[in-house]
Amino acid sequence: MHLRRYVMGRLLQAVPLIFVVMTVNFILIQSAPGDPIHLLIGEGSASEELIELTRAEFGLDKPLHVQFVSYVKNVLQLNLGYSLRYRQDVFDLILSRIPASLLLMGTAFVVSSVAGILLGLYAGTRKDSLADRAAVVLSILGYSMPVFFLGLLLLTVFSLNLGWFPAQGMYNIRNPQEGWGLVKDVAHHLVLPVITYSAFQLALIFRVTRVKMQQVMKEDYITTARAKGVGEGRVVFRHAVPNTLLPIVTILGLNLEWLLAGSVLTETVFAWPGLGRLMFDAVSARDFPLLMGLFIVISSFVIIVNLCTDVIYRAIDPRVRFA
Amino acid sequence: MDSHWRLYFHNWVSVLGLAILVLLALVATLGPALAPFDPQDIGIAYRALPPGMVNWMGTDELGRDVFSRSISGVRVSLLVGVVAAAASTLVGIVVGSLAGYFGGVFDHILMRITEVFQVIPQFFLAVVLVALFSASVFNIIVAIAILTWPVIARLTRSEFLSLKTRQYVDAARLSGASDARVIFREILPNAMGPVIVSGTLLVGRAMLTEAGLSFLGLGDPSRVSLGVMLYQSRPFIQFAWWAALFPGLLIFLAVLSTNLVGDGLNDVINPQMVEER
Amino acid sequence: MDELVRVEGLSTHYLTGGLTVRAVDNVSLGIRRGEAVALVGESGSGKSTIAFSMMRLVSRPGRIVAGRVLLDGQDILTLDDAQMTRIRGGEMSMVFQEPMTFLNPLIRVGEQISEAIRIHQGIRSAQAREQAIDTLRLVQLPNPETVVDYFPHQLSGGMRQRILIAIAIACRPSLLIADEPTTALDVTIQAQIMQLMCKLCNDLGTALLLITHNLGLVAEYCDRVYVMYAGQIVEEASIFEVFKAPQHPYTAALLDCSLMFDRRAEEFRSIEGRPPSRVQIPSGCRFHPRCSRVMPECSQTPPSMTDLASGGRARCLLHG
Amino acid sequence: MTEVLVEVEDLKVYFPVRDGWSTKDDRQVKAVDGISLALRHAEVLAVVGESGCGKTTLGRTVAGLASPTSGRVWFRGKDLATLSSGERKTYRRQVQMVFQDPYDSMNPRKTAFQMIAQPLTINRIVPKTDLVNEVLRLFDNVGLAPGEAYLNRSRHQLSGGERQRLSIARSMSVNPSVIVADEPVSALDISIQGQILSLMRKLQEESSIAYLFISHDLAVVRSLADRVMIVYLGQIVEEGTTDGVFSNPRHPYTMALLAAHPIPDPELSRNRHRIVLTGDVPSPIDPPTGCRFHTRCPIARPVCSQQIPPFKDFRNGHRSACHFADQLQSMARLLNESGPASH
Repeated sequence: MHLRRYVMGRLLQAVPLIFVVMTVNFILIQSAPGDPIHLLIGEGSASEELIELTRAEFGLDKPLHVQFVSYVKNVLQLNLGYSLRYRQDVFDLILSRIPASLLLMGTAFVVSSVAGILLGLYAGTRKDSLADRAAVVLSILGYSMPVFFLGLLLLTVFSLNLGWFPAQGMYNIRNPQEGWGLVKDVAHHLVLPVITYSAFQLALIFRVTRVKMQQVMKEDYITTARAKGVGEGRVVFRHAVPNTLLPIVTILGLNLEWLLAGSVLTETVFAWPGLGRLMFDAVSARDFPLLMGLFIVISSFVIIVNLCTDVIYRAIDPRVRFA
Repeated sequence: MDSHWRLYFHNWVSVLGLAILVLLALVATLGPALAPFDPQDIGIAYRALPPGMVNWMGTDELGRDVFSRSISGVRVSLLVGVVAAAASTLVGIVVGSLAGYFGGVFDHILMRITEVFQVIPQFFLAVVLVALFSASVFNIIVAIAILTWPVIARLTRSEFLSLKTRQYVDAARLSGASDARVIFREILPNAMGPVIVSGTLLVGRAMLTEAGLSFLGLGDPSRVSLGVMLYQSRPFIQFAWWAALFPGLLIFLAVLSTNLVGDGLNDVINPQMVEER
Repeated sequence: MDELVRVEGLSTHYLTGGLTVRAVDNVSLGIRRGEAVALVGESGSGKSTIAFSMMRLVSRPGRIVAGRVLLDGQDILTLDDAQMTRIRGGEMSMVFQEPMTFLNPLIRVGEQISEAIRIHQGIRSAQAREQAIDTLRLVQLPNPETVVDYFPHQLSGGMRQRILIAIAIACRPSLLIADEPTTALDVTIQAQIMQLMCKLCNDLGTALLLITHNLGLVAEYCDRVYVMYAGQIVEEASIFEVFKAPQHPYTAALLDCSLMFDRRAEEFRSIEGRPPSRVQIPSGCRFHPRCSRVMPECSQTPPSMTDLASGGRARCLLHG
Repeated sequence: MTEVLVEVEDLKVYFPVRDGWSTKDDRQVKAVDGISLALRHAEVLAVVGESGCGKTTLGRTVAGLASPTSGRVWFRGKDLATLSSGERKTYRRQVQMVFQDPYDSMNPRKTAFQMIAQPLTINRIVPKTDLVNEVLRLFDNVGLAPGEAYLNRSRHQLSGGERQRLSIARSMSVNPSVIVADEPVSALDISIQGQILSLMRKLQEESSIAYLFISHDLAVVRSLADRVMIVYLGQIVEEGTTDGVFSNPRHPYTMALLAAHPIPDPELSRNRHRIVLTGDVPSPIDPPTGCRFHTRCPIARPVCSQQIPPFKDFRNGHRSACHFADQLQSMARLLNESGPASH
């Protein structure tokens, strides 16, 4: 089957992309104003000893191409430097924050995709109805709304004033829970960030699904289905929905970028202990090793997810599968 | 084109968007003349005053007039949005046209570059760029433009790829038209529609990106932008919510208006229902 | 006379941008059991709209505004949606112009055929699959056991058109409407498809309504013909009559335009002027601005369909 | 013998296969695969074939819109590949094209005047002051009268026939000696086709233009062309005078085309013998070996799949690439109880 060959080909393509990201990172470090050593160990009161150690480790006293090789070696060994603010290895630090981010992103992704697709399918079959128009207006409001502003609004109203939801963090630190209690506590903390974070995605997925559904319902094969006596319900679910959802897979993959940008801003507003908040801290503290490390990890993540959506798309579209 | 505009004004939502955008643009250009106070004037005695007759939008935690600051903020936000989108659209059109028209090696290189830009998370690259190279309005604009031009380039390229096989393009070649003439007179005018729509939507995205950067503390500290205002007033949101509310609303309005205009243009330029024939 | 379908006073209009396009305007026609009838007209004459109206598949902004479509004496325009779905694909079915776009790209062709069988005969999937294979054999596709699991893009244009025909005839309908079924195909494939379709209709006793602009196909495959111009039927006749002695000036002019390849035409004929705009319809006889036998009263009096001595009918003031 | 304007020798035009996602694909679509032809002064040469046979690519190559993969194109004895850029410009003027879709061949943003004025200004055919008059003269020449009414119309304000007249006016504006007409009437209603065909014949007689007339419509070809080339999968299978090929076809593919072509006459069409070809046209990416037609040929023999049939010559330059070209009549009757349409 062609699919296996394709996956292998795509995997091979991902390698140079990750390499390009590393190169971009290296060029940025080199071309930024100031001594590159500060980008690796941060500005501030690093000891002379540490500076010299890092300089030697990254080969900063050597010519550029040698530096590049040693930089790549370091990155490949997951040696991303040392965060001065957290006094911790950058990679370990990033690793420790991934679960929180995945929890928030995953929940928001599921919520916004499911709701957005269902609403889009519904509105797409009822073009120009009242419900359709209302949903369209809401969606344009939704994707014009800055994530952090929505977050602040929700935070102020539902947390600071009404006190329905906690304002900060992922769980109650003062009164730690265990087992089922912890799950409930985390879920409680999750509500506002997820709403904030999903709004934009939902609006976008809704729009795309609705337009695609409208297009599909006008396709000739829908006429064929009706002409052979297929009832309207089955026309929609058997003939239209699969053709609508197929391209949505790709769109979901391509929007990962926005999903990630949203995560930084949401996590910042709600002090969610994930990668986004970590990035905010890195920026605030000018913790460049952490910042650059985050950039590499997140970029690689995007490359891999893009690869997966691509492969999934190939696997489910018979036009490509049997090409 | 006349009928196009009539079509545009048919849709009251698009008209509303255009009205808001024009209003904001007016505020931005008239700027300081409208502001009752100096946006940077600190007054300890007037700290955190709620909206009232003197300070229409209240004052912030340092006693600065939120209304006057918002006017400057709109100016900076629109400036960033429009200039970044315009620069990126221009570069995108040039590169996309050349790649789509001539194809070959040039096209190949362009496609590889845009592929890289597609997988590098743009917002994060912007954060890194601005964090490394200091947060000035200029740097922010450059960062946004660098990150968004490939989108326009890809779009222009695909328009060119489909338009260059049109029979009227062949006919122009047979009439003796040079490559430049074919590009500028035959293809580009017909490719501009979707490109302009994307360019308009880019304005909103650029403003959102600028606000997002500012909110992370990467705004230009010497200029008052809406994002910077939001960032600064955030810690005090509990007792001076208006200092965050109004700039936030203005960002929302500005982005909303460009999105509405972009959508309206899209309906006019890509009419799926209206059969021309 | 065993009439299967009778269309009476059918009018279908499209409302676009505040304008009303009268695509089909008070059309009546009849089809007998098992016969092959042609509906001929140029682009924009409204012939496809008649087909879609008969199947009740007109979609917005189109609307059937008047008329009856009697199938075995029952007006199907008054049926509810559930009853109508039983008619579609069961009693009446349709073959379309563009074989690629009319097949669902994500569903195996076998299932697209067996779906119709399951819906109308209420049988189980495995059995329906067998019937789908039988139907594929009927439309003379090679290797039906393999093809049944193919997706549409794996087939050529001619094979796809056979699939569309298979879908349409799977439940042995009493009427098959074919809307320009071979326009997108090459002549050698066109001949295959037309012969197949006519053979099937013959074997199954299905009546055929062939909608086309190609007079050659009409001459070769049909028994009777309805000629359309600007949303109206202008002539109705048997095939041999119409080609020997057309009664309406439009029909005559149309025949005059067609070229034969067995001799060199010394001059090329055409009909002067341009086809009527679909919004502004000429007064009186709709054909009068282009008619070579126009009389003063033609621009005033709209002619009605008149019975002729030849057995046909024509809409022309020349015939009283 | 009249002057040969365009000569094509062993022309091959291949396109790479774009498969979307498989990065490397060395396969090629062999659109035109070894065609030679000579187009003489004031002659109408028709190229007939089904979709995908390469006839459009052939026309575009002659018009200079596609470049040959191999083989040569001469114009008035000069090899196109060796032309200087100035000479190439002159060639451009000499060979013009009329396209299939008159709607698509008009720039949606241009008026009829702009469309015709463009070649006139680029090639400096008339001084600026005479531009309008020249455009009006060309309008008149193609039957767009009164011309003034058409000057400012854009494509959606014109009927199909009017658009095609404009398209012809554009090609005539630079006084060409050759026009490649690619299915110029197949997008038009039959009530209009005759107008355009009459116009083309009139222009050809008045201005002694040679047409390379590309069509799938045998009836149109029969009436307009002096000579015919039948093309199958990028190669010529039969060529000759129109009379010769139509009355005495020497290739089973030509016979099948004639037999499949609908005749608007019930008596004739129901009584003729038929050859209904089985199967579809094979892919031009990987054409069959030997005679390319053997997979569908009703009289194919083992030799047909092994050896490429050479051309056999008959009278008046009539040639056919069939192993059995001279025994066709008897063989066809034997095998299929069917013969060519012979009325």
